[in-house]
Amino acid sequence: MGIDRRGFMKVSGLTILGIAGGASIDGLASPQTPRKKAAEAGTRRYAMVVDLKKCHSQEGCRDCVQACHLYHNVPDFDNRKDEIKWIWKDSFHHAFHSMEHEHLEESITEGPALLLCNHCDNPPCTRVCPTKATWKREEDGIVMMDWHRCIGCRYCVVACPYGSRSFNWRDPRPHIKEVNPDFPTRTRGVVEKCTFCELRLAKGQKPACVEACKEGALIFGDLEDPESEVRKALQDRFSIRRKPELGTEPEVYYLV
Amino acid sequence: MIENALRGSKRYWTWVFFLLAVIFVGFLFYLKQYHEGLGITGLSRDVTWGFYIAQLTFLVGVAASAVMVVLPYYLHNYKAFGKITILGEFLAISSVIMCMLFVVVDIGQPSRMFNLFLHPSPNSMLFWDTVVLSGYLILNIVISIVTLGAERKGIAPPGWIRPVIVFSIPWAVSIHTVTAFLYAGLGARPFWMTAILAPRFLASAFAAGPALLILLVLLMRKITKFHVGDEPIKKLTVIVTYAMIINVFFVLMEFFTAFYSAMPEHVAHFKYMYFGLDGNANLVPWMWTSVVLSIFALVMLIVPKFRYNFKLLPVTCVAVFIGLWIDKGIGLIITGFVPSVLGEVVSYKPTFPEIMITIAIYAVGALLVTVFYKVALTVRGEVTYDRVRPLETKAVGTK
Amino acid sequence: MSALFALLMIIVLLLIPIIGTEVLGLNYVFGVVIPYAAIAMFLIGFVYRIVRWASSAVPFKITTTCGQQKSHPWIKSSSLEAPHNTWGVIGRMALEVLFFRSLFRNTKADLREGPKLVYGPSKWLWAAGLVFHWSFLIILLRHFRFFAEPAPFFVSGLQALDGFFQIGLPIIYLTNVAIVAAVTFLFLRRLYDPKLRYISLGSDYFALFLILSIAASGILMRYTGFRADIVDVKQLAMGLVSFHPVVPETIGVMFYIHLFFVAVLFGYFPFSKLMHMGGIFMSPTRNMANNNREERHVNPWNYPVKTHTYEEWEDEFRDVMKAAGMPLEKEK
Amino acid sequence: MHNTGKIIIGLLIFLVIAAFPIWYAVAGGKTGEMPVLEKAARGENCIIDSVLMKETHMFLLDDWRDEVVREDDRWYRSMTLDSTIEKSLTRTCLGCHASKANFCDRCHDYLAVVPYCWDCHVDPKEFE
Amino acid sequence: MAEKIISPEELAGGIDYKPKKKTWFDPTVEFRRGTWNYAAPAKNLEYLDLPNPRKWSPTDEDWKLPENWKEIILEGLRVRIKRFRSLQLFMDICVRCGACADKCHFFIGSGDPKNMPVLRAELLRSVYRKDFTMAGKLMGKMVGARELTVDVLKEWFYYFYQCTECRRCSVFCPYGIDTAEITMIGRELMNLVGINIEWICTPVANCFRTGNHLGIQPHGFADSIEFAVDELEEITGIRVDAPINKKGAEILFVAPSADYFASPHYYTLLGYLALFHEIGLDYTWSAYASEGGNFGLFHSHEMMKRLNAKIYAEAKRLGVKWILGGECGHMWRVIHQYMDTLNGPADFLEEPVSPITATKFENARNTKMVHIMEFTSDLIRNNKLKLDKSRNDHWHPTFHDSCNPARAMGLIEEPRYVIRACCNNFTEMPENTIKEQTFCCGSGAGLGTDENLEMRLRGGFPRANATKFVHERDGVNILLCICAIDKATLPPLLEYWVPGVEVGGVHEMLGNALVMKGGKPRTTDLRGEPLVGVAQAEEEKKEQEVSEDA
Repeated sequence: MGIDRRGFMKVSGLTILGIAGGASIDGLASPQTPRKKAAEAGTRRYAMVVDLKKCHSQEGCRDCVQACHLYHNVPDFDNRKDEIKWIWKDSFHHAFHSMEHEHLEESITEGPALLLCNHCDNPPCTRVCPTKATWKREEDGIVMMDWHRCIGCRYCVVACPYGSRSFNWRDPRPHIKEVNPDFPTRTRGVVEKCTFCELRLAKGQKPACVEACKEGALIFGDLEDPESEVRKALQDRFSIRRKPELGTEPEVYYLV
Repeated sequence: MIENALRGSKRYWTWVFFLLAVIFVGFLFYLKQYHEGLGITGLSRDVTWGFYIAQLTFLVGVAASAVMVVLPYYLHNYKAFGKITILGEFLAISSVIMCMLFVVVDIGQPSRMFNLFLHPSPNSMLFWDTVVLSGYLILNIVISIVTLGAERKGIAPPGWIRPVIVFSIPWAVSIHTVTAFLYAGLGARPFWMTAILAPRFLASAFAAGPALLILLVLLMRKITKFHVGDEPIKKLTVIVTYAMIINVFFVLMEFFTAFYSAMPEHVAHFKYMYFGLDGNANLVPWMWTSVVLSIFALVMLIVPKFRYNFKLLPVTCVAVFIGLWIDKGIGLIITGFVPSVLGEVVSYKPTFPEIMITIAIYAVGALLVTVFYKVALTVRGEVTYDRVRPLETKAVGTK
Repeated sequence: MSALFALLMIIVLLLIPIIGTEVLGLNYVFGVVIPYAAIAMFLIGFVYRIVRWASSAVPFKITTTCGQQKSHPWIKSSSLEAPHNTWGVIGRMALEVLFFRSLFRNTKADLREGPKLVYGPSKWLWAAGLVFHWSFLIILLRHFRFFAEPAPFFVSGLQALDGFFQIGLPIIYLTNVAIVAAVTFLFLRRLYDPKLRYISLGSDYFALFLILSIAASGILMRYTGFRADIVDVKQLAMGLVSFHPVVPETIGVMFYIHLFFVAVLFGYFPFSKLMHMGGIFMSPTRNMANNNREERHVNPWNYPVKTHTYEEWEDEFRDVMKAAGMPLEKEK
Repeated sequence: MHNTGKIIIGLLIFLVIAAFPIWYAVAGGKTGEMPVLEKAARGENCIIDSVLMKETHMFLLDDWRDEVVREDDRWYRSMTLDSTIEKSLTRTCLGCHASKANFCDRCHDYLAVVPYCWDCHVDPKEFE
Repeated sequence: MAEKIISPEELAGGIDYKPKKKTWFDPTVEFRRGTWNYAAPAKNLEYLDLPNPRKWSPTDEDWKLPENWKEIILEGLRVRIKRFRSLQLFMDICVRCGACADKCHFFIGSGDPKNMPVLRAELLRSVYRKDFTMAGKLMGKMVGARELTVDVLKEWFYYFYQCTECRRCSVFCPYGIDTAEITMIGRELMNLVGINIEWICTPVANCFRTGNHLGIQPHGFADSIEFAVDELEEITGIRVDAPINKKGAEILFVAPSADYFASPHYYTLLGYLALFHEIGLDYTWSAYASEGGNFGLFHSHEMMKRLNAKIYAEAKRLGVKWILGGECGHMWRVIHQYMDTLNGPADFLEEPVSPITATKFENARNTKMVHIMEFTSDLIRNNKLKLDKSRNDHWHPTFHDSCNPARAMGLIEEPRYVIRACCNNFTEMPENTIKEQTFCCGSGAGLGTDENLEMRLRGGFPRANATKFVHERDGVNILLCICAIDKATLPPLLEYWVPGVEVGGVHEMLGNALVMKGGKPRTTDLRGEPLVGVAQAEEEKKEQEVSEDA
């Protein structure tokens, strides 16, 4: 006990009294992790590149969706109303519905587009959140969710121009087919969405969808790193982003 | 003063218990919603806000409209409103409380609602809306308790209350402006992306709120001894008239901008509202009812002969109120989500539990209005109670 | 002055468990002996006081009527304010005990120029009193999680309601905030209002400070680093209620402070104004029906008195009465 | 009039209520039983002193959740283990203490504590 | 008013609710003129067999107390603690929340902090603590304990005779602590050592001897009733019958003696006489039990019983079926809350039934005594009376609930019902000053003396102020009440605070409005004031005469 105990109690007590302050336990703070150090050296900007052609090569493939939903305990309600989606396939016209011109390359427009949170550089969803339950992580550009703090007002869902956010209309647990105990489920009444697998990233793994895609249609990486795969892919091919006119600067790119 | 609400006639108690019963039933449904989640409502991934938030929007307007009696009375010394300012303030208090209840029932994690204050986020309009609504509630509670209390004691209200009242006037405007900002700044929802959303909200509020106040005053003339007199009612009617004209004018401007520009994102919503989109026309009958009621009300209000006809006035006010309620309480919020951000048309219909919860909150409002008006009227009554006739015979009988 | 004296008393009381457990190591005394003694004082003292009150007679039915009596069937009688039978009395007492009916009626007199006297409602005392008492009760009931195994049914319900809002961790109970706010208000009121300051005795402040100290020590224990291991606490509590007292080693000093203050409160209770808890039920102006002319009330010590009888009276005035032609019992 | 009967009844009610814990204990018969916690499946020491852990784990977990979620600060240096561990309820805590039911719930049930951790976080045992 | 009193504005302007001293422990009292009552003369105490008769004055340094006065009082307190649970309880459970503070009319009118009910009780409580509680013995001042000294006794005298036992504080107290109980015991204790006031002991002695407070002998009483009958005949043209000591009558009627000796009570008496005649009531007055009022209530429980015994004794002697009581306040406190317990059971009487309407007065079935408001309101309800409201049109009445009927009986709506049936212009005073929250006249409980005038005017200030409010706003010109003390003491009070408002009884209004069979058309009310229509007609007539003369 001794010093250890007193130190902990004192600081912890202060923490609790200053609830809003969000102070941390400095006395017991862990040593800096390697990843944290890297973050301080220079910020990163994670991005995803979806190669639509490659994606279309396997018709009806849902590997990425399944991997993601399995990993994140995303429930399957099997009805449109209560549906929760982190990553999903939708028609090109829905995904890019301001692209009205008729005679685009059919292989692109007739196939589905893979949709997920865009992790915008200028996200409207975090701007509207009244509790800072969703915010953009400065160090790597991931738009985060704090499910402990979300009050379920759904303002972010309303503000997102891409339909990337889902709300837990009901208790998700009974609808999770196979639970991954490593990842929490959510509770009813909070909003959720793709987090670029930030937990996996922290462990040095790739996002689940990227790992699951056998076609290599999904490329993930740091845009700040000139050597990264994403940078190269974007340099080599022409890419589009969803609703660029809104100025949200999505970090999900589609190679056409 | 509040004791007066605990004494009343059989009719009063019947009404109170009826409302309590409605509230109780609604509360049971809310418990169900609390335990099962908002899934029991008609809301969905595509239409995330619906009936609850629409009522919030509408009622913020009713609350803000108290300024239409407070302002002429306190800033322009318009004495005829002296008797009804307190009624306007009480209506505002009840409306704000209803607004807050609608927010509470709409959020998924009500037990975390204090996060709004524990993690204040000035970048969020919802945060500001909470601030202005709470502030408005406190302002009106203080103002009405102090002024009515002074009236009951037969003394002048303390001097410090006047600046508070004056302060409440711009605050009233702010609550509806900030509520409009909830919607107006969202790139995702082109239907709401219009600079005149706040002015339009205010115009419709200043029509619907006073219309409701006229109805309440006329009702009290019928069932209580409280008689307001014709002049304030006429003046309120004029306010409704102008506000209604401006509101319709603003709506027409929206139509012009959408249809003349012919930008699909803007046109689609209006099409959905008034003509149906992709075979989905569930709002169409409502919206045309609103159009018909509004045109009818405009005619009735603009022609002076009809405007000051106290027999027709209730009908006109009902038309104004329902017309605007459909416009704001059904059309405005739902249409923002149809078509969705992905261009899909997904219909929304409130479910039975959702409607029952909504009715229960309206019943809370009705109960508050009843109780507050009972207190105000009894206090007024005390001041003139049992005064059968003015006394000419005063001098006689004293030696 | 008396407030300062009361504060001093509290500080002295605070030092006792600190020195007793930290310096002298008398954990058994503070964990077992004193609580037992306090509970014994409380129960015996409480019963003694009630019995003492009960041994005084209620010679007359002196109901204070605060509403219309029951007379004609066509006049609506006020069965709760001027109760006319036992049910009415029960209702009146329930309103009084549960909702502080009489305080709800409170007014404030205000003398203005003129001269003009005006009265306005004054609900602060009622509100603070009600909040304080209800919070105290709920907190007490919540504590049964320590005194009963398994925790009784009402504990989880109360905890869920009281801690409905997820604020802080451990979740902040609304009653914890409320009791501190209400007691603080009641204290400031005594200081601020000159009339109240004038009537307040040291014992009035002492009771408030004591309750505030109990609340404060409990709150410090729950929400800050002054933690006590509540498994140990329950072990101690269960040992006490099952008469097999054990004193776990690791209970912190804050717990002993809390427990000691509670013990002081319990021990002090029967000998102080706090007995109003039992007294209110026996108040003769409230707990009797206003049916005096309908039902006979017997005075147990009624004794004969010297009166001026008619005969004595007629004897004294017979002559003048005769002269005035008034009827007489005896002509001479 | 003394109303002795009513007062005695009132006093008895008071005493019965006041003695609730005693007769509840007698009726329930579970007075002295302390919760018995399942030993950790591995290791001798907890990540901090175990007595301190018992009293303050809720603060620790609360701090952890904010640090992990909001500050991306996931590693904890344990003095007692002299190693760095992950800040995780399910992986770290329930990594050693094999079962929520036989560990967490024992005390929590004993003291009627209902933490809302488990609304979202998953007890790995439940799904094996 | 013997001495010139300062103006109302000055008097009210000097009221400050902020206590001047820091604590109340110092018992010293300044006996300022106008704020205390004369001591009781020795002869009255002797007549009543009361202790320590002597000549003394409260302003004397030496009150000529018996040697062992302290033991007597403490022993008296000990006995009474056992006898009165109210006393025992009220000594113990006050938490000094202060809710009662500004409810007392004497505090409101004087600002003297010891007139706060809580402190008035503390005066006795401090002694109780010192001598009867462990805490008081040990902790002393800290728990508010004080030694009983002569100064404390003088302080008791001053403040227990500045309480009118109106029970208003009891309405607001969360535990129902009733200062009237404390004051009554305080006065009883002082009586034990011969400290009492003239205005209580003299009426008590008179009443004990002759049957009424003024000491008027039986033939004088008969004359007075006879005179009223004459006067009523002059106004109405009807000669009514007013039997006295009539054996075998159905009902014994008891009213406060002021009703037949004092004004404006007198008009109420005329009202009773007219009413009883009109409905043909078989009743009788009694010269022996001719006093409904009972100043024994203000003296001691024992004295109350000694005086009250006459009513049942006389009812028994006369062989009546039941008893009807007139308009009086404290008389009704005694009848409603004490009479049956003191001198009952009245098993020789029958359960009261109205001979006119056959209504059973179930709420009086044990005590067998009915309040005249219950009786008359029942008559009106059953349409047994023909009332011409317009005859009261020159009056604009408001109603002052007398403390005792309101707070010790709950008689609230009956008089209002009668007033509304008799008057067109009834107005209520503000709600915090009527019904159970009514304010005392400031002169009850034996304090209505001239030497105590300043204190009476202060104590009556809240009542007068409420009257002033409706006088100025609605033109109220008469304050109706159903209490003899009110009728005696409100006129000077109103003359001081609200000139232009008269005081009257409810049955006066009834007598005005009552349309009687036979007789002549009324031109005046019972006071001789011309009625509204008549006044106009007369003026017109005068004008005509003047013009004719010209």
